[in-house]
Amino acid sequence: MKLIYFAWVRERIGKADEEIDLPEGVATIRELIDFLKTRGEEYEAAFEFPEVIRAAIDHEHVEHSEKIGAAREIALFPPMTGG
Amino acid sequence: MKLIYFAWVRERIGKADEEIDLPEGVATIRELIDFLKTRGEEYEAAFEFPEVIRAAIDHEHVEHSEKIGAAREIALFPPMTGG
Amino acid sequence: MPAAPLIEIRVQAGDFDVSAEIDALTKGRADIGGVASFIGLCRDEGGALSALELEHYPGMAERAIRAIAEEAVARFALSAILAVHRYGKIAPGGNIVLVAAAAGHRHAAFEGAEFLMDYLKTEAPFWKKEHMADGTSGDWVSAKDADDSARDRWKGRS
Amino acid sequence: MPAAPLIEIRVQAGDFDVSAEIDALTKGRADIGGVASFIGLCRDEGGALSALELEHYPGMAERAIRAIAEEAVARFALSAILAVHRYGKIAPGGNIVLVAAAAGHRHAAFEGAEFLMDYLKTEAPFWKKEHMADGTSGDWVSAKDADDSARDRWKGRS
Repeated sequence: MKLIYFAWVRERIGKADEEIDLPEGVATIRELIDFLKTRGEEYEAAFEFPEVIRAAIDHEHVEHSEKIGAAREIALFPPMTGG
Repeated sequence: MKLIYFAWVRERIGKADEEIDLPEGVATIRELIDFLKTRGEEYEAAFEFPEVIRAAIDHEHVEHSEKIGAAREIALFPPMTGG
Repeated sequence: MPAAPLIEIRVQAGDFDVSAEIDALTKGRADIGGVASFIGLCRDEGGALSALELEHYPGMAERAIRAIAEEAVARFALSAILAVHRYGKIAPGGNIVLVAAAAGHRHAAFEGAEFLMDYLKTEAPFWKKEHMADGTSGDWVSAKDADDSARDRWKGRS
Repeated sequence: MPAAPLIEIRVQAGDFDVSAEIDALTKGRADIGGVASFIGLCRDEGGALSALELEHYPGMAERAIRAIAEEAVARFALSAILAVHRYGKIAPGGNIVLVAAAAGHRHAAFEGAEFLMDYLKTEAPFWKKEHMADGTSGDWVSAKDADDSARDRWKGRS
């Protein structure tokens, strides 16, 4: 599965995207973020305040409670500031 | 004093402007309109419903109760429909 | 110190170029976050109209719009405001009026532009006459209660 | 029968021409009475900024804006709607975004454009990073509660 990061989430993790294999028991966005935080301090820094992180599955906004299911691409990013 | 008319007020009266001498006793816009109505059927047609007529003295909107005073130019016209 | 607000009001027969007008509003300034604008166009009313003819009161028309624009600038703390209103015969699809309001933030810009349009429609001395597609002379457009209501919703608001 | 609503959404690095974009919205139609538009510009924040850098999520950005635009068209019965959002480095005074909404009457056009801006700011995947005039790397712009409030005022309204 492809993970893609933007803005300061991307900067803190130090990469724009990566392929990962989801471990057993990671079924939702919330569980995905909790799992990523175990992968090192750059991830801890990016997801220090998980409640502000926004997520999209295959280009659609989703809540943290959303099931990942057969997602192809999951994006994690800060609140948007366009316009 | 110069009177100037617009839109269907102008069309009904049949002229765009005219010079008039105000008779004694015509002190406000309301009295001016009443006076003009005595000047012929074209004026009667233009001012059939005086309450819809808008007025300006020297380019400033005024109420019918406004005193004419030393006005240089009085305009009478229908409600505006620009924009 | 911010520059003094720019107020640009014109009444003209000719058409206007939207990009050029808006560029002139913001030119040389970097404190403007947004420009809201509105273009009023001539509709053909389902094919019934061949043109609208705009009559205006020269002198008063510009003065009345300027007074509304000055109130909008003060009320919404605008950086710049523009109104260009055409007169004469305008074919369906043609431009009638352009207003634009520039401000630090978008909500003030939107409010400024809508305020200016609402007052302009009811307080500026312009009148529209319809010319019909079948060659007959049409009526003068009637003032709409909805336009008075649109203007009056600004009253009593800070 | 009125033409189907035109929905034009673009995400691009290059600048846009406001007149050309709006002309394309109304071209060949005579049922549009007004076009309301908004241009978002890069401010220099009192001289502190040398540029804003806009990051976006390719693919999702256009898709998210299109979804908002489609809702605006349905909600306000718009004839046409346009959004052009830039990405990359933009200098103070430069254009960031253009939205425009065309309708039979002006109030729907204004509401359509403001609705699109309010949702675009909070729902479209763009992020702004500041580059400082003194050469230092600036911060990512924080999302504003005011922008969430601006979006939320449309909820529950018909």
